[in-house]
Amino acid sequence: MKRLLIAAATASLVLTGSALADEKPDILKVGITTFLSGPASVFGEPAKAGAEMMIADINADGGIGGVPVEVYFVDEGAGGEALLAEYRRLVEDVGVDAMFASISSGNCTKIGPLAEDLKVLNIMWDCGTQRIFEENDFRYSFRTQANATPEMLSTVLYLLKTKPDLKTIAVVNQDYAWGRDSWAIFSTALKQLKPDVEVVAEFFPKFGAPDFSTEISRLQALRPDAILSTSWGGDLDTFVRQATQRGLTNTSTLVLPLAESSLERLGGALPAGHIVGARGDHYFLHPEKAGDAAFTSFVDDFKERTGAYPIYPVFHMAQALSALEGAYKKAISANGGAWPGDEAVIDAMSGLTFAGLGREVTIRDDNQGVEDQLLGTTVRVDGYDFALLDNMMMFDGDAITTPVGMISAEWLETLTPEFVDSVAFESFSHGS
Amino acid sequence: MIQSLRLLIPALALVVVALIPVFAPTTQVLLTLALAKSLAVLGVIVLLQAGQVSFGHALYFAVAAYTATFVGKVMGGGEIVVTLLAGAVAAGTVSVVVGLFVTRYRHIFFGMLNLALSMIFFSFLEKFYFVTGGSDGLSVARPTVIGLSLERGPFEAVLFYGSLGLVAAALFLTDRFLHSSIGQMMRAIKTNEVRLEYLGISARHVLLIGYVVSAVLCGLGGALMATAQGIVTPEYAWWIRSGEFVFIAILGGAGSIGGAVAGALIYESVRTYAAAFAADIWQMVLGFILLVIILFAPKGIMGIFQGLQPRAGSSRTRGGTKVEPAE
Amino acid sequence: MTERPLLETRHLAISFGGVTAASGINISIYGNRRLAIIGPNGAGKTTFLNLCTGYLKPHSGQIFFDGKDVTRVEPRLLVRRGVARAFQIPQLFTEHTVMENMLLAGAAASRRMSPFLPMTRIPERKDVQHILEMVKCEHLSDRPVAELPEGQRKLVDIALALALKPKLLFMDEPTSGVASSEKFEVLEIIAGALDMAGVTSVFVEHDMGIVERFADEVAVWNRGEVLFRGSPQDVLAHPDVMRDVIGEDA
Amino acid sequence: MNATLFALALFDGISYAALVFLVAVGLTLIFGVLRVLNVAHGSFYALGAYTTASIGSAIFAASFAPWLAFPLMLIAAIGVGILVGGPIEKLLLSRIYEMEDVLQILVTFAVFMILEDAQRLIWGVQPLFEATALNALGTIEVLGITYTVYQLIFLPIVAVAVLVALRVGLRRTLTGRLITAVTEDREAATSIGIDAEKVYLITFMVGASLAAFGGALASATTSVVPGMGADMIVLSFAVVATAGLGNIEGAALTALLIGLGRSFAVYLWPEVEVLVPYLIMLFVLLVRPQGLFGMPDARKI
Repeated sequence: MKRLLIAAATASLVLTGSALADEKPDILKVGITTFLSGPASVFGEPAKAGAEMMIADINADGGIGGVPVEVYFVDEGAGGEALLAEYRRLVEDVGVDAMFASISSGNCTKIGPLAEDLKVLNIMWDCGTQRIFEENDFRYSFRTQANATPEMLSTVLYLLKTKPDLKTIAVVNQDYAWGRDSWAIFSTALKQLKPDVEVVAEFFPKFGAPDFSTEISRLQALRPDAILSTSWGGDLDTFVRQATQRGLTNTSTLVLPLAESSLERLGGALPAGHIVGARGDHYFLHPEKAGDAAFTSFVDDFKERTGAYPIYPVFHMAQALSALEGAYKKAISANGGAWPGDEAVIDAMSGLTFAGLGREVTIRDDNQGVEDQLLGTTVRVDGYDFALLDNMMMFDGDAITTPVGMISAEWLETLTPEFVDSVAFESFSHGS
Repeated sequence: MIQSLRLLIPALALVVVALIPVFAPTTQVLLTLALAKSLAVLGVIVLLQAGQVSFGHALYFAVAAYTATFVGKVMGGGEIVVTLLAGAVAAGTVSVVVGLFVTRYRHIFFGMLNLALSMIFFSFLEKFYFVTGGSDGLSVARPTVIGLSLERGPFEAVLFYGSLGLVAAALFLTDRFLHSSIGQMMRAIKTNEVRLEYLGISARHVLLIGYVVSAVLCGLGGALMATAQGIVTPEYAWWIRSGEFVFIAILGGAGSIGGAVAGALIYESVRTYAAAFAADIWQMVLGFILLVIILFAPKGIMGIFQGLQPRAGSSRTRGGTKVEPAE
Repeated sequence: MTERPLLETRHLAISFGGVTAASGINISIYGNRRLAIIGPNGAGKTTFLNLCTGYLKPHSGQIFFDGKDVTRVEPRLLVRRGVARAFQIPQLFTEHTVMENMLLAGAAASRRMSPFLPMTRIPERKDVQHILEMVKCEHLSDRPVAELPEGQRKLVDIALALALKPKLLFMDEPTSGVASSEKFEVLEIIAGALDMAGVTSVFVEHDMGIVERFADEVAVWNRGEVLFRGSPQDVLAHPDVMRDVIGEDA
Repeated sequence: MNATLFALALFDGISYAALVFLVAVGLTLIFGVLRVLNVAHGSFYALGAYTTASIGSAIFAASFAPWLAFPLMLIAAIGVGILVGGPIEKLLLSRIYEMEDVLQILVTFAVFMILEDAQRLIWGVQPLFEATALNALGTIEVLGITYTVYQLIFLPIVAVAVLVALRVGLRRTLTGRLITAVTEDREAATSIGIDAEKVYLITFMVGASLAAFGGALASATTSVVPGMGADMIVLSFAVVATAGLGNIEGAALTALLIGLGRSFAVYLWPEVEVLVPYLIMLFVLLVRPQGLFGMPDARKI
């Protein structure tokens, strides 16, 4: 019953005689790159813990297609050379059947071409840069979650739906590719959807900055209606806490697309009334999963094991594992029940629909996953010593993802203010 | 006769390295990366002869890596001979300008000014992300090799043996340089700069020459690393990478140019396997190795190696190049 | 028609934190002679050498070498014009052998340096070998200088200066640190080498016996000034000198 | 930029400078006496922050009085200095004083690498945050902007107090005089019977405590995260080199310079903010090679 990774069984045609049965291996080996050191280990460690729990469950049920899964973790924090060298070693020496790489978009960019060279199934399980599949045509890499474009676009939509009178906005993002890219997408979309909003300040303090006092003073003087920050981890925590300590949260609405991963840590520091996103429909109190025993028991087990509720990297990991399982099932069934060849598994990934711990995700033709986006506004609720989400909206992934073959920047330019009302979404409130 | 004997052991060692991938094919890329790094370490060792340590040589590593990348982009893929050369020339050019400034300084100040400059470049690479790709860096297209477009397999083989050849040539030329009058004057800067001035020689000028040589070596290493890795990131200029070069120099044996290669090979192996098998504590493992080397074998791996052969050791320390603990 | 001095100072003055180390020194040094500088400790003898060799810059006054103004010229440029220097504490390259020290000087003197020609094979090798023979140190060629006794280090220090083929050599106490039984022997060698090389020299010395025997001329320093100048005999017979210098030194 | 903004930039700069000074001063003190540039200094900063935050979280969760946060910082800092700094000096650094400076720096680099992983093993990777001290002091409104009393008033006062205490301590107390003597002339001090080993140990522990104290104070305003020490080292190096190695008052002035430079950059040209410390360092060293207050050392020949 604790099986969690239920791959949506997709009906598939049995192509008789077209595939050769490979010998069934004793173990299915999976390599996972994740941050175990450095600031991004706030994502990497929970994801690793989640992977271990979920794989134990898979193996308890006999493994994938009857083959138990063995996992190898690689530290992305060890730097580029070590990561690539280790990636190769796992593929060439250890002979892993699939790789999950990675958290960092930079590492995904590095690994994409390498996976093509090594001809190994590469699931980009957490990285968000929209460029990957817009600028490359990969056969072996797939992304089992959304990318930056739908994540930012849904944030703009939520902001405009909840604050239709928005006049001014400022941004405080980390100074690295994600901070810059996400602002580029956000500001492009905002300009198209509500052209009269004025950007009053753009701050890009360096990654890992310990102090935002000066930026906060400046923002207090400017008093923008909303302040966007796509920061995460310690940087986000520091910014939010300093903003709250100095009363900035009383005068401006914070828009924090990644703050789902910081809610519990922030505790009382994040007051009610601010916008929080989750890079997908990831939330330990997912409004559609309240009665789902598998979901709630996983959340409880995870909390018990790690001391914290699962955050979006854990959910992303669940999606990656679910996709892997789904692809093998699909390929096995396409192969008449016999163990499939490596290429057959790759073929099975295309068009695959699967679900991790949220709604279903579908892999498109360009290997990009289409995932719905959940955002909400913080609310203080008895029984939790940290902020929860209320006034949630779940946006339909198809409508907000850049169409296959288009570049995000160009697609966003085609949007008009009418788009805000045309996008399908569902609303949920806390406890509903 | 002595000269040829002196070259015999390094030559044998290179042959051994050349044979490793034949027996363990998957080590090839790791070895290529280690060889690229060893060029940068060689650069650091050149400066160490003058008693100066730069905690910012990653600057030249990064300058060359990015230059090679941009030249490759402009050429639409590029030719490896051209991109490597462009990287080395860029590193050399920047080092002349920077060198004119930093050669006024010695010891801690020298080290820290280099550190500051490399950090400025690091911040620059992160800031100007529309040009440099920010912290995600830029991917490097696979260049042609003397006009030939190669598949991954042959390209990696060519790159490995090419790097080996490049390292062999660099070792030979650096050895000649260090034994030349200018090279020996570098060591004179370390022991008595006042006297050098009273011989009518500008210590700054000598140090500048050594600085440029070391930057070019670092640059070659950086351009090679970018090509082998297929990506450049600002991390190429990060201060911890400069520290790593110095670390490897000491690990290998700062006095001996062969130590650059020995150190880089061992360091890369330890680092890679530590990251794989002790993912939580690989930094700690490296830290302990460094402590053990400094406290118990300050002449590094080459020192240990020479210690095992007293005869060869004593004949080499004389005209050669070694760093002793200060008296 | 008077002979033009090789080196001439005019009103040379410097002070350190209120202590005057040179207060308007006027002195002319003529070619092919050995001038000894004597005086009590703190009289400014070494300061004078430091000024003449560019290590210190005077606060006022001028220095002329070979008729040209060389005030404030850097040591290494003065060296190239022909002013060399030996030191009270020998300044050697302690990680090199005697021969390598000399080769460095030889390479420096010619300033033609190939980055790939081993230093051991530079054409100046013969010249520096000859100079080592002049200071009777040829048998020490392969010894690391760090191992040598002080007397021999002094000789190598002077040999380094001579390898530059200077016109004028300043020596700061060439026999200090040398056992008194060997002082005459060491200075004998130095004097012989200087004569052979035809180098004019100025040396600071405390030992009156040595001054008497090796100096052509003596200048007496006191409180940053030239108190008296003359032949060794005249100087040693001078009552003020006896009181201020010898009295203290004896 | 009007007068109000100028004043705001000034306030922000001063409070940032206070923290930078507290960290840098320990580095410069250690360098002045031991002549070792301590790369592990950033680790002490991080250890101070981690210790304070983790103990703080535990005791305030158990409803101890908030004012305890202040003595806690001091105790944590001194504890780190003595329990971590002490053994490092005694077991490692004391064996390398005769080595080249390259090797000395590398030893501290190795310690830095080890401590980085040690922090992760002990405290994990999740950011810690403990702001009881800051919340206890409340906020103050200046020119329409809300500041925390902790950052605007308390930190600068602590920085000035540390500066004064160091000055007085070094000049008036016996230990201070011994430290000064060793700083000025190591050989002479040893020759008149000063126990240099003990002076080194004490200085290192004081320096490490200062770094840890900086971390402890910072922990109330910022997330305590893995890798927080690495950035602090580079910044402290810049301060110390600009000031002149070993110069305490210089470190204070340079910290102020860098703090103000940084906050004015945020107001006027945010893109160059990260470069400010390095640009100040380069500019100063171009004009004064030995740093603002450093003494050029001439070799006796």
